[in-house]
Amino acid sequence: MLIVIARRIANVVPTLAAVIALIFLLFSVLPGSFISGMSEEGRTIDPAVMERMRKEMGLDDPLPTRFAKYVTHVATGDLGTSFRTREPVTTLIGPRIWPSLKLVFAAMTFAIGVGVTLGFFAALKPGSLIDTFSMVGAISGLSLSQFWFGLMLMYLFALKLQWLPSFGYGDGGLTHIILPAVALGVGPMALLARTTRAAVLDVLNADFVRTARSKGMSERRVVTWHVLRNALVLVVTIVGLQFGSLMGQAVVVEKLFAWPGIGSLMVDSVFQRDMPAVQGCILMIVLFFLVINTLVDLAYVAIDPRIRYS
Amino acid sequence: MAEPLLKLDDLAVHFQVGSALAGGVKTLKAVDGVTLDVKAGECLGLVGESGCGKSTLALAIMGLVPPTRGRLALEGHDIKTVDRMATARTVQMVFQDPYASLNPRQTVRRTLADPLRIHGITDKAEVESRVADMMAKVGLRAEQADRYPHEFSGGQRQRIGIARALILKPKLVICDEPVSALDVSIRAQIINLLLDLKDEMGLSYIMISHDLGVVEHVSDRVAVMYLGRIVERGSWQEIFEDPRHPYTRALIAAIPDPFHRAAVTAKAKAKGEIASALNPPSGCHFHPRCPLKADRCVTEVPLLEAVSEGHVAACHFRDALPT
Amino acid sequence: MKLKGGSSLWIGGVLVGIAVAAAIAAPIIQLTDPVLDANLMNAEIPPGADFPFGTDAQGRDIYSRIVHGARISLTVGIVSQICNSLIGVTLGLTAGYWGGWWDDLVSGLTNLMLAIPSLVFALAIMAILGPGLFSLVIALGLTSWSYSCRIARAQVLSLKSQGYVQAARILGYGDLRIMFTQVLPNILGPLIVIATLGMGGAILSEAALSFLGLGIRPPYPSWGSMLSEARDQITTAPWLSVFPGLAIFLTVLGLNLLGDGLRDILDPQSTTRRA
Amino acid sequence: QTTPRKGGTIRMTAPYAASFGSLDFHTTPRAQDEIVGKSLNRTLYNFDSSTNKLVLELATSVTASPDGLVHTFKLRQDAYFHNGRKMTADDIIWSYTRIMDGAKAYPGARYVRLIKGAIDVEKGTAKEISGLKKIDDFTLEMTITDITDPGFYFFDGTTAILPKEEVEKPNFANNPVGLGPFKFKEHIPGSRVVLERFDKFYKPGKPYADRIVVQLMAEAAARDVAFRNKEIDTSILGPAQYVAYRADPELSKGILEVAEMFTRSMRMNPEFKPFADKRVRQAINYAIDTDLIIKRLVKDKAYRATSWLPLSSPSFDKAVKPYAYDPEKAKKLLADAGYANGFEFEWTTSQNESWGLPIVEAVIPMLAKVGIKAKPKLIETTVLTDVIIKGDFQAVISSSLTGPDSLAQLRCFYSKTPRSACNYVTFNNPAFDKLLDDAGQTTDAAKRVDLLRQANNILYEEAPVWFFNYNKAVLAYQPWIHGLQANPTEITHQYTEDLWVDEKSPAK
Amino acid sequence: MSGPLLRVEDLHIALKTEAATYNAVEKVSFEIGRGEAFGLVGESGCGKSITALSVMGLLRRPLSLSGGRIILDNEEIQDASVAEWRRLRGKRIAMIFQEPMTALNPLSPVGRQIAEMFVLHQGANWNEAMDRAEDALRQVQVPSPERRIKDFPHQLSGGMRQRVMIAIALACSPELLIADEPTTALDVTVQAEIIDLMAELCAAKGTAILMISHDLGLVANMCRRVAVMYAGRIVEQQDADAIFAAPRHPYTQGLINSLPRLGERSRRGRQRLQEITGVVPSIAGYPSGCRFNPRCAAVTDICRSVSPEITPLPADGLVRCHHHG
Ligand SMILES: Nc1ncnc2c1ncn2[C@@H]1O[C@H](COP(=O)(O)OP(=O)(O)OP(=O)(O)O)[C@@H](O)[C@H]1O
Ligand SMILES: Nc1ncnc2c1ncn2[C@@H]1O[C@H](COP(=O)(O)OP(=O)(O)OP(=O)(O)O)[C@@H](O)[C@H]1O
Ligand SMILES: [Mg+2]
Ligand SMILES: [Mg+2]
Repeated sequence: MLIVIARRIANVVPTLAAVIALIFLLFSVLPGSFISGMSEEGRTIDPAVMERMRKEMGLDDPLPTRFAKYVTHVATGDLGTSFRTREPVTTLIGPRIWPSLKLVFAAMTFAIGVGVTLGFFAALKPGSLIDTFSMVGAISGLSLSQFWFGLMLMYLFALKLQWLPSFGYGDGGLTHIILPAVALGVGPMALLARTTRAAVLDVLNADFVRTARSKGMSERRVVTWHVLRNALVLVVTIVGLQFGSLMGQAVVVEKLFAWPGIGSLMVDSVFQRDMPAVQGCILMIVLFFLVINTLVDLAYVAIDPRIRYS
Repeated sequence: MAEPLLKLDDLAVHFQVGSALAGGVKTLKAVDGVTLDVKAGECLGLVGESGCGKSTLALAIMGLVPPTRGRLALEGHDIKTVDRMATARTVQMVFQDPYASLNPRQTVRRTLADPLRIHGITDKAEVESRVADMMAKVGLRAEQADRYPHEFSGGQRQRIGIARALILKPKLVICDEPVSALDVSIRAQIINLLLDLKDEMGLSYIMISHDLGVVEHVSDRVAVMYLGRIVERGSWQEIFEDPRHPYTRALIAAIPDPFHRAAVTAKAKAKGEIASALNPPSGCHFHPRCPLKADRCVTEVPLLEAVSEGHVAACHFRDALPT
Repeated sequence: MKLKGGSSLWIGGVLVGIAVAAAIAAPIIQLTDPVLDANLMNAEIPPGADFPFGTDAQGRDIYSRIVHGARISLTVGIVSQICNSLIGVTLGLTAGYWGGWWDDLVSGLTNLMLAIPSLVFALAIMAILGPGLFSLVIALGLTSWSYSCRIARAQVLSLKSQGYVQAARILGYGDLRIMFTQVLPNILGPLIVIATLGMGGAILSEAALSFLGLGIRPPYPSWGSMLSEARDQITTAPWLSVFPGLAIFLTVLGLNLLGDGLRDILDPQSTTRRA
Repeated sequence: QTTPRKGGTIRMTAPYAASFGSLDFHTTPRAQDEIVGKSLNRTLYNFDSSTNKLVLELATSVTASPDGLVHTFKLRQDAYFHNGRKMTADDIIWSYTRIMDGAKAYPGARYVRLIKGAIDVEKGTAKEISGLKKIDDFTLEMTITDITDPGFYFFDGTTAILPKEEVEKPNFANNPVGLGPFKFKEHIPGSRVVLERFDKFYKPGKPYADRIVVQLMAEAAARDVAFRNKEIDTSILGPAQYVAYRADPELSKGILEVAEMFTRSMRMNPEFKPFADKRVRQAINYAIDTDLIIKRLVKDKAYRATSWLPLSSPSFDKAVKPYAYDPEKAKKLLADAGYANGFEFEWTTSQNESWGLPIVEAVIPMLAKVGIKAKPKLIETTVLTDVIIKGDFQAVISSSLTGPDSLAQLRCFYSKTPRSACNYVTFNNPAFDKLLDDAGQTTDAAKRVDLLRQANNILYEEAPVWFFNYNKAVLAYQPWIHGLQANPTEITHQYTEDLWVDEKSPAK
Repeated sequence: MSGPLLRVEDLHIALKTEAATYNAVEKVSFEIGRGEAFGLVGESGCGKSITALSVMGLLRRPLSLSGGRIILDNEEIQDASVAEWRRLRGKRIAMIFQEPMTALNPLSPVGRQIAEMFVLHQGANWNEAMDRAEDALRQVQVPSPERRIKDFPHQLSGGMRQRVMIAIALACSPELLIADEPTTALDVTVQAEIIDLMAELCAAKGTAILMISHDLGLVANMCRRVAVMYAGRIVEQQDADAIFAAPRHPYTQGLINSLPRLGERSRRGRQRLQEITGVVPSIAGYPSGCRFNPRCAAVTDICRSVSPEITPLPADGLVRCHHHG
């Protein structure tokens, strides 16, 4: 068990290092500097001031020097100083983590709750009405443009039905999170419905299910004792992958619903050329992905003895 | 005496399995010091149970897995010094699964003609005629040349596989369980075909099988493998009528015998299961299952020693087996 | 998903076929020029006889713009997926076949790509290259090859031990010849499926990037940019967004259905492999 | 109007980005941040929207020396920081000195540089600004380098007066303290800032509201839903929504419009040969049916631009009529200039809906009619400034701040102003230069206004740009909010002490 | 009680595809006495497994029972309700499958999978069921069963897994054990052990066996009577000794003579193997008349048109051939 954890963490480190290098290099060739981004509609900044700011931010150092600096800082948990606010990036990102996590977890809860249930029942009665219905729904869900769907939700549930607030973080309570979570979760939901259906069908056709039936078990017992857990093993991978990448996908939804998460910070920072902040955000998103994937791997270890003992 | 066609000297193939982080790397000795030779025109049978290293040995001969140690000589030349293409023209292989061994996206013609082209036969007419010849030899009709594998039955596919192995006119063909994946009623066709071709083209075979009946039927000499090692080797009569290794006896005893042929008694049956090649038993690998197990079997590795001229067995009691 | 018989293939094929036909025939079936025929006198006319899908704020015919948008959007989808497939297949094929350090490197790279959500990656690349068709294709074409790479690699690994690949080696085929004649044709099925599904994804990503303000360069429209521009007018001129929205939805739906249908034909065993 | 109600919550929106830059207002020049800044902070001067004049805010009176360079301020004695300390002249001096910290390059430096000796501090050759002298705690003497109204310089949010002891605390940006009518309560980055009434604010009886929430809402479509859903009290409107709101019988009652001091124009780079010819530039102004674009595309959410200075400028000349739509004349001018067959140019633009791509797309066919082929080149808004500063364009459409200091704005066409400063079209006209020189020398305000009017008319004639429009900023507001000001510098910048909500507001 | 334990009469199994409906199994009848071992032999795809499944009531779409009767202990069970089947399966009829690798739930310890039987059919609670599972494992000669019950299937070798399957099947001492190619996936030496073990246990418990295999030799060694299936039909049925000594159907003859048998070469020298020409027909391409006719050396016109009826042979034997000679 410990070995598995150690191995996973050992796997994460090089990926993370590569991400850091990649992101840094990408953004060091970004045209338009942060400072020019600071001037808006006619309020331009004095070129002399710009020069000085470039110096202060160390933008005039040669690339390798900057990279070395960046890496050593990141290694000590320092993500640099935001060009925009001149605060440490960590303080910039810090307050965004919790809302982001909340949104992602809410979306995933929705996706798993609805998707897995739908897929499961669809698989138990292949070809039935619920099967056709949920699978048509699933494939439509995969074909929706996220921001469009979010906007529609907003119009329907906030404006027309007046059931839910349309935007924002509110007091952090449930009502504000529902719409963005649904908008974000609909893609993974559709995917999970399909995966679950396929997985359950796979397992239902497996030999050991026939064995279970030949033991004289009722169909319900077969499903609850033998099918569920085995199907789960197949579904968990997809859950993990979806879960992990959700924070990145949240960019659009966060922007649309003015949700104070990492994604909206990232988009904002991209447009303002606040490179340290963008790098920090991407790093967080990647880290989240890796952490979730590691957790999924560990979940595997917990539910699948074949891995536990190998 | 002429050089044997193929000579293996202490050939070993070890695999590293596992990873350094997960439980450590282990060495799996799939083939562990095999010495063998195949003479021209001879059929060598290779028997042994699943996982004993038969296929690995075959792949090593074909150069598909690198040997860990030992020498492999083809017509007296170390195989490392022989050009890959020349080797291809000398040794070929027939695979077990006729379904997986043909490229589903290639017609028979292409499957047979491409090797010729690769080996420098560019004349269209010659390629055509050799393909047609070969197909006729393995009992396929000429008009079937432009079909795809899925249009053939298992037996026909195996014929294509044989044709592909023979198209370069090799001297030695390694047949890795050529009939075990076929329908029972088809097997005879393929076995007969292989024997006919052998005579016709003067081939040598290494016939790998765990069906003792087949091995007895086609082989001139037989080698028995257990956990990566050869435990007995001799002419087919010696092996089947006077087996001198308890494992060989166990193999024979395990064959259900509807005619109640009592050559080997039920007492010779082995107990328990084949050990894993990952941690084979000490001493004689067979000792935990052997009805004759004695103390020295646990500690002392029996060497392949002669029972009679050309018949060797690796058992401490090869000369004292009960009958 | 399993609609009765091959109907998912059918419906998908028809939907995609319509989009492709529209894209090809755009200059013929357009009613007005989608860019030059801006006439502010005709601005924001609802769908009707003169303008079947209505006109936009600049007075351009939405129908003609949708038809031309198909060109851009499908180009984005197709070209970016070709890039992805080329990268993914080349890396996956060679990594799986050769193994060793190259395999380790490619696997590392694949994990890396998987760890950075492709939208985030594309966003970064778009920010660097600036909006435009070319950068969009690059951004989407460089960022989501990890799936095809993984599949290609896994398939090669399983094919490598298949008799016919081994036979080819024994017969003296060179590595490249084996990869191209023995391996590649036999892994094409799942890869086509992935590319088809990926096309839908790319069209949606384009819309998302347009929404974030990093879309296509004018003057020719893409569906994503039309949709994203129209979002403010959803109450005043709903047709501005309904038609591009429908175009995206139906085309992506078609691609997804097509991919599913193809999977049933080309890749029958893999129900769960890619999701 | 009834008497303002005390209490309640005002819910404003910050529409320009999905986050605030910083709440240390010396560090951020963003209009977005200043929406909050206006409530939290105070500056020496204020812009009075009712008179379009700069008025004293933190001082009760100012006297200028005869040469117009030395100003003596009598400061308010009742202004308290939120930490309870009274503001004195030291705070102003400290704040301005901080802004001139050369190592930090604070954006407000461009204003403070007006004070004599400020540049020395910036360069690090002096520790104190020599032009700032504390006479006593509440008397401040300021020596400036140009003859101008210091009000133009010291009303900007980046020159806010901040308390030294708070700023020097490590976490000031997260616990900002100022002189404004509201004090800081909480900031959820990416979501909102909440402010609470400051009881010791110096204007009696003000502020009215208990609380102000500034919601971040960059997405116009979402803002629209939220506003209709009564979740926010104010929302800035784009052209499409402007139409919709005007057409709606209810919503149309709550629309505040103002001609902002922004001029939208297409700058023509004379380095691109055709644009060096005045006739070509005029022809372009004639060839475009600007009124039609404003009416149909911008939905009347703009005022037709005549010349450079905006409507609210005292130097705006009402007698001058904008270029008429006259393609024939345009063609003739082009022919005269030797471009009878037209020419092709690349038109750099951003995505912006009011002064970006959609406008370009509408203009393309109009120019095509006179034989000019425009090829749009879309770039990101962030890169736009870069491109303009570098002169890396043939033509570029953008929006420029053109007030409130008309002289300063016209300097952008002064031949000695380098391109990198703001003379982006490298305009060079001796007559214009002369008028500006004179205007800079005179202390007579009326005369200065007249000189600038003449200069502005030269720009009209020379047409260095296509004069498109002056922005009409539109703020939608809910019926229960009162006291909104039509601020032409930026409509979202409200002096919140004057705002109040009646009991119909759904906010608690 | 009198009568055979299991009687299958005129069994038909339909295979529905989108294109058509085929008879995967046709006119199959046989009887198994109490405690008797009965063998069913045939090549791949001839319908052995689905015949067995139909006796378990486990046919699933696209297969279905389309005719005939299955009588267990004088009771017709082919139309039994779901609940009745549940009481039959495992308790009175048990089954062992071919692939021990996949027939066990990979996520469940083997002990639990055995214990399930006691919980299901004997109302035991889990604790005592686990104890009995340990005993069951001991019975099938798994070494140190107390440790093994906690193992997962992947930790066991193929032979061990098949022993576990046997333990599961025999847990409730069923009257009939259906063994569908129980040793095909195993090595010969292991196969011999498993067969011995099965025969021994069944004899001890008085359980009848329906042994399915494609290895005629194996079945003949173990069973008293053997039926040979070809393309969905039983073509011959005889005592094990008789079928080897005097096979009556050309297909049976071919099967016996086409394969090299151990010791054959020693006795008679290398003989050319007798070939059965042609290929096994696919279910969609069953020929009319006698289904073996395209491959039969003794084919005549009648074989091509008329499906041969059963001809009884001595000692309960039967053959389905026009020229049984
Ligand atoms: N590439 C490999 N990596 C690791 N182990 C391998 C590899 N190939 C074979 N082995 C192991 O080597 C041993 C011998 O395998 P091999 O396939 O040669 O056996 P075999 O005698 O051909 O068995 P069978 O009768 O099942 O074909 C087995 O334990 C197998 O698991
Ligand atoms: N689930 C199924 N769907 C479609 N056809 C099936 C199914 N199960 C069996 N069949 C068909 O029914 C026929 C008989 O199959 P069955 O499994 O009984 O053969 P078998 O004699 O047991 O062969 P084997 O020796 O390979 O196990 C075959 O042609 C097979 O293709
Ligand atoms: Mg093998
Ligand atoms: Mg079967």
